[in-house]
Amino acid sequence: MATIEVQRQVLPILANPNQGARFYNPELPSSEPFVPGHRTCAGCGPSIQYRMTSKAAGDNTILVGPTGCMYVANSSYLCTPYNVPWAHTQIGSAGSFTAGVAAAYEAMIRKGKWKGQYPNIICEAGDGSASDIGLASISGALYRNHDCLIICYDNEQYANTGIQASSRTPYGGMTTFSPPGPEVPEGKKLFPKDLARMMAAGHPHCYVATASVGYPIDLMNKVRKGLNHRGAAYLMVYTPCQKGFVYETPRSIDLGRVVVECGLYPIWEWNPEKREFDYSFRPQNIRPVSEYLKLQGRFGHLHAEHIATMQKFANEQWKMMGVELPEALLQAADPKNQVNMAAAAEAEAIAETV
Amino acid sequence: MSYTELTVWTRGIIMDKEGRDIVNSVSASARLEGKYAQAMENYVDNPDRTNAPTRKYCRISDRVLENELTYENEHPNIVVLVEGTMVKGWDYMRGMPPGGTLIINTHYSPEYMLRFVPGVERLAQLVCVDAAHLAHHKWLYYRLGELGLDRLSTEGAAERSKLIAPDIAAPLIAAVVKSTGIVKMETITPMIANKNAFEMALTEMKIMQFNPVAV
Amino acid sequence: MSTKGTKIPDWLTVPFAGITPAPSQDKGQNLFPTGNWRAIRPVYRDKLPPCNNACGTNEKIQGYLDLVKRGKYLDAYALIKEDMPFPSVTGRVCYHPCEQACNRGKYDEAISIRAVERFLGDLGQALKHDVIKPGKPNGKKVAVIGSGPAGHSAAYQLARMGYRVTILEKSSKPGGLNRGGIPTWVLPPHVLDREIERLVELGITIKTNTEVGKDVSWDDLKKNYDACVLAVGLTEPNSVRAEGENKGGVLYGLPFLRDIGMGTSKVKLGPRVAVIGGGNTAIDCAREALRQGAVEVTMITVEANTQEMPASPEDLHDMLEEGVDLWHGRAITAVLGNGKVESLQLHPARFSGAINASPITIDRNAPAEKFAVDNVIIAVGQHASLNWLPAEFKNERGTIKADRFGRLGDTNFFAAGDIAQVGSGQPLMVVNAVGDGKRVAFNLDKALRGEPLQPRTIAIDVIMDLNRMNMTYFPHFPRVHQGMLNPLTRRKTPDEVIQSFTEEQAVEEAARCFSCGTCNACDNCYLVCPEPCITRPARSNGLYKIIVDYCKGCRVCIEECPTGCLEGVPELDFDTGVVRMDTAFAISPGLHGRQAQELVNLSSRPAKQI
Amino acid sequence: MSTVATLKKKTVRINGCVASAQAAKYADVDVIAAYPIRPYTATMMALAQMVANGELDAEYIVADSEHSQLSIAHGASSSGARVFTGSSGVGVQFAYELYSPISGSRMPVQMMIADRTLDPPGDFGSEHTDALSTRDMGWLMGWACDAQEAFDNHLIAYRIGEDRRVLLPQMVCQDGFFVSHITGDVELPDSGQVREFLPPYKHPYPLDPRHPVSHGPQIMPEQGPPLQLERARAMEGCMSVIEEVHKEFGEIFGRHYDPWLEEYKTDDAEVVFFLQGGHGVTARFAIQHMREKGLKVGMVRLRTIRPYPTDRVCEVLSKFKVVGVIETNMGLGSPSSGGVLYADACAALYEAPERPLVISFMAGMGGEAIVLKEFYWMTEKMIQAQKRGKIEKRTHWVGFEE
Repeated sequence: MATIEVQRQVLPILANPNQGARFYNPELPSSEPFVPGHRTCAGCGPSIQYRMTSKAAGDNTILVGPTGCMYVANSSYLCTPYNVPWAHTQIGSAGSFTAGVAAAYEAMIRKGKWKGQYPNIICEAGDGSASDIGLASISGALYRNHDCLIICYDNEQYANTGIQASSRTPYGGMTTFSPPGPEVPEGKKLFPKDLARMMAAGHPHCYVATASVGYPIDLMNKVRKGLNHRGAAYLMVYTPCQKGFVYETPRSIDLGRVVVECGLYPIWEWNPEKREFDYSFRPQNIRPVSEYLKLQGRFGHLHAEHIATMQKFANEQWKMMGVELPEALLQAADPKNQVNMAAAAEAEAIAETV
Repeated sequence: MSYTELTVWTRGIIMDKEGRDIVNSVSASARLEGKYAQAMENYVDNPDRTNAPTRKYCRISDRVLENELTYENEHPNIVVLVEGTMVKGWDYMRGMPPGGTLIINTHYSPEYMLRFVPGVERLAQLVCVDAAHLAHHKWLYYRLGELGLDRLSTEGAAERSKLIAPDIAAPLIAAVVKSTGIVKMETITPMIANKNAFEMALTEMKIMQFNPVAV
Repeated sequence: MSTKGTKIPDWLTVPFAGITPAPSQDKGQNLFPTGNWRAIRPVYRDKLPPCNNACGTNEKIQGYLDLVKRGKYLDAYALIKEDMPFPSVTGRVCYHPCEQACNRGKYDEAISIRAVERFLGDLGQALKHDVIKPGKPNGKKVAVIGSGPAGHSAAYQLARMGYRVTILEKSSKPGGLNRGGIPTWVLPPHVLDREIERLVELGITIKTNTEVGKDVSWDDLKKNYDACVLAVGLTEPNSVRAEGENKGGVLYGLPFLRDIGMGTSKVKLGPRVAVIGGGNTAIDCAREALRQGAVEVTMITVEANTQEMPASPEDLHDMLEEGVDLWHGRAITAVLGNGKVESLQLHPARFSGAINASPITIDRNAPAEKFAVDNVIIAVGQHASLNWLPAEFKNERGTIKADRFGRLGDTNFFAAGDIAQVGSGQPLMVVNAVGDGKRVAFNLDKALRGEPLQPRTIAIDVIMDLNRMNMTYFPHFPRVHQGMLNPLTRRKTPDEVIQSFTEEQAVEEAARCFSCGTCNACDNCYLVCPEPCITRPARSNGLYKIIVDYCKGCRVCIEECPTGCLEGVPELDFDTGVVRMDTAFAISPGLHGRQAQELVNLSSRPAKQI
Repeated sequence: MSTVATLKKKTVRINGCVASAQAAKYADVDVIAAYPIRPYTATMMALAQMVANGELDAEYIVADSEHSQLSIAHGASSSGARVFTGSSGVGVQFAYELYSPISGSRMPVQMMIADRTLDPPGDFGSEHTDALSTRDMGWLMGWACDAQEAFDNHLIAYRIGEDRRVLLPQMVCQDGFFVSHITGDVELPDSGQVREFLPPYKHPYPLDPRHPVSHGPQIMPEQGPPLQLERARAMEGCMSVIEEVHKEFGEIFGRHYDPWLEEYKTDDAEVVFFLQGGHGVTARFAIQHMREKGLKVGMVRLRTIRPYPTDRVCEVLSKFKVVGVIETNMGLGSPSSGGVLYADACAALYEAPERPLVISFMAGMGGEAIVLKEFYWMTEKMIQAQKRGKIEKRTHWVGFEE
């Protein structure tokens, strides 16, 4: 059958901001698909991510926003900050709606109903959508290999609905559905679902990577790699939630670094050609998890043994990354070498609800 | 009949409990004094966001409240700004009947703050109290741990903290009660956790009087 | 028909199916200003980097390092030349107080600023025409007495301001201390000569072999010139007041070096040489002695240890490397020998008070040491010879009495450099002399134009605290070291001991600069803003703007600014920036009616470029 | 390009499912979202083969659930593509969340439904409950009674739904088995006819990077009512469009349908069956036989239930003495404690100057065929009521009563 061939964009990879000892960000695209005037929290991690992502993608882009903060807060009262086409979809429809858009453009371009280069189709799903209710639909989109990028902006909870536990909420994380109390001193008992690895293992033909707002250029480059990849790509981005994590607003980027340096958010890439994980990313330094926890109110209630438990978890991740564990981290995994958080006592005192 | 509306403007998340404590304690004391009273969170604009304006409402009447289900206070007699900068932000004076009171948490004097206030002609008094200072409040974040515990109620869940006004709410409540007499001092005082800041505010608050005109 | 007769009021009109037209890229989403969420406003304010502050002539060091990073060497050279006439010289001889002050020193190793300056200086030397041009002639004549660092600097600045400058130099070659006080293996003569040429290119007349008081009188100066800068320096060596000091074979530091520098030296050193004194001149003498053929050189200092010595640690280290022997806590009390020095008599000694600023107490009861030498070089400071100067302008320390502007009374005579120095008895470093010359030149200009004079400027806000910057952006990087000649061979040669940076080295080292407190257009604030409400017309230092209508005051930009040039100011301190909304929401009456209309017109709008 | 452009007119014997697939092909749909469930599956099988053969150039997506099917359809339609999807029984319910968002964002998605009884039991038979349970979600909805009508309804529905004055999604329904699996003669048109009747789909504000818009932003409570009112207006406003389009369809294809009701032998009828879907076929034969016995019985078949033709129903049904509503759907606890058609019919009749007696028959439940003698039995009940001047009870369970 004679059909029109689909032309696809190729976005250049940005240079490393650390040029020798010099810190100097590469030249960034001038287009601004995400403009100010939205109701996200001051210092909102996800919206930092949204801005970087859309900037990396450019103007020939279509955004899909399943229900979540980036829908409710960004498009409030029929005011929209999106300078590119954006559509809300149901929280469980992240992957499928995106697939629909992708399929539509494949067909319309092929049949001459739309002229131009195939747009970047990006889905911005929260972790609730990506790891819980929309998991199947995203898996479906990845499996079917539509040419699109599905991003999970992972703020480790349902923030929009007022901080509830998701399957991405870390062990010990306090949420309104996992509050601490005398019976449950650690708040959340379960460890988070390893979503990104699940996506890589289950859809080995896709480009899969994890990133953090703490490393903007790395993040933007992974977005571009994902878009340049012919077929589906999945990106998991750590985006601190000021409201739910309870930290000082200026720390949004800082947390993005510290979480990686503490081994709680491994940064890696899945190479679909070689069919292997690339663990080469290394943070500037490696720290004990306590340095990450103490920055956030949601961990304020933790006792020594809980912190040690998290350190064990982090150590496992380091091992997986192939990192030789410093003695300090092994020590930190022993409750004896940890101290209770400031509010551990209050957590119990306060527990009785009025 | 006497009917009073108290609207508290506060910053989402970071000063949510402070605002809530003010309306809760005032309406609770009004009930103790046998009045009909209602305290509620802003709902229209939920979920609230860090630094975003959120409002807490309180209605006190000697008759049963028939407007219990309306979202907002349409004619606030008393307006409290829990964070001073909010004076620049919104028309919080909107709908205020003549003879109203505006209470601001700031280290500045009423004379200075006046320049930012819209619709001053409706005011009977402008009150400035340096609540943050009196309550030794480490602006804007303090003791993240306990703050985390308070955060759990920002969406209108059950109040977790048993303490009412442990922080900057105390001086503000003092200012409200002393400048307006909305409830009796003796009924509200026992509820306040931060007694020290409460007492200090009674003497430290700066009041500026006006002769309001109808608009 | 249930909807028959229904009417949607204008203020509630909504776009078709709630489909909202996208905001325009330039205006942003102008329906919902969030500026009123802000309690603290981020403000850009550059602070003074400690290096600029510490530099004797306040070179804009951070500035030229930043330019070198970008490979803009010429601009960097031009910037340095604003305050420093001969970077090729200071790039070699300066004791770099900037590097001592460098914030990076507290982090890993200080930036090798001097090496970069030398790189730029040499680059400037290679230029056919200098980037600096003389100022528009103002018809005024100025005489500068002395062509040392201070005089050179003053003359240079005056020429740039349009004065007709004449330098009077008593020696046969211009350069003063630069030539006569600094060994050739530190500062090769051709380098200095080139810098002197630059002065001539600026239209400055240099009269050598012209000594004030001998060839020119005080009144001649008054008569023939509108103003005059006295920068004659300290020319006469101090003695140690030891008996027999007048014997043969006794040499003095400055003249020793000066004669070699001027090429008029006749000395022939014996194999064993002692050097008296613990300063930089003493060290130069000791190392020069080796190159003049001495075999064993011993340095004898009153200071009890190396820490006390008023010498630059690097030079001391290099000297010891070259095999000079170092004795402490002794003073020379007599020069023994028959007409010519054969040995020295030494007694234990120490400073009675502050090191180098108090009389020496010698323990003469202690048994004397005898130390056999063929020559002794005495380098214990120098003093001025001012017999030509009207007494009223002399001070008790035998130097010129000038006010804090460097002016002699209300005359148009100004003094700069060692001759007018205040503070400790120590001689000025070259760079301080240059700075002094510069400031005096400016004051002279002001004086002639009848403007108020300025004392040495004091920094408003020097950023010294690393916590005000974000160190996470600066991974540890070792300092780039300059190449050096091998100690064993170099002591025999007149070659330059320290080598220049290559271009790569210079850039690599400049890249280590934190750019303390000064915007260097790294774009980080622009990149991390969540709104985003930080814009820049073009990417350039300090051109960033914050749209206060939208900034929610999260302060991420402040936290993430690597250089610390962003700071938070309470919003209430501003009268401006009032963003008043009718309600807590963006909704103002008719708003969505407008949107609905915009949506209808959408298809007629020009298509967005993609 | 697909071969759709060059199709010649011909008549084929195909069943309802394949007829629907053919219609989708003639509509030259761009995106197809499939997920297997009986009995509609056959439609997607046929389309899969067409795409495989290159007869139709479309993105054929095997979704991971009905919820995803509808989401895909929503996304594709929002981007400006013509989409086709479908389902049956519980599948229709699994996608429930999407029905309101799709009609709310005014996307003319088309969904083919071959009815199937909801669980329990795991019954393949046709019961209209699956589609009817979504009837108030803002979708156009109507039933065909044979393969040809099914084919035609799809084209008609696209044309109506995509009309700028309407922009609403459509459910084109047919009974499982009775239509979906019964073959009949279907006249496939010349593609020229289709082009003339059905212009290419063009949404006014699609997701197009050249004219960026945001679909479905968050609103304030006070902005809800106007948006709901807009949707209600569209639903009502489309009635004139529906009539207009059916008229044009008749002119182009020579098959003339009454958009709302098919009346069979109603001129002199005193009692009529009121039903929708495939059972109309059997009903026609039953009526012929009873007429031979001299009974004045007729049938009124509802072709379009959403928007509900209230005035037409009132005008037509009020001509008769007794109306027997054949439900073929479950409305547990409904006004008639039977099905849901009864309530609509009565509501329509309420304003009539002379109201007929209305009886509701629970027949063909679980997909059981309604056989001739059951029609006779129902007629009997209607005539008794007519004689008595009042009904015995609102709802009869056919086959379980004397």
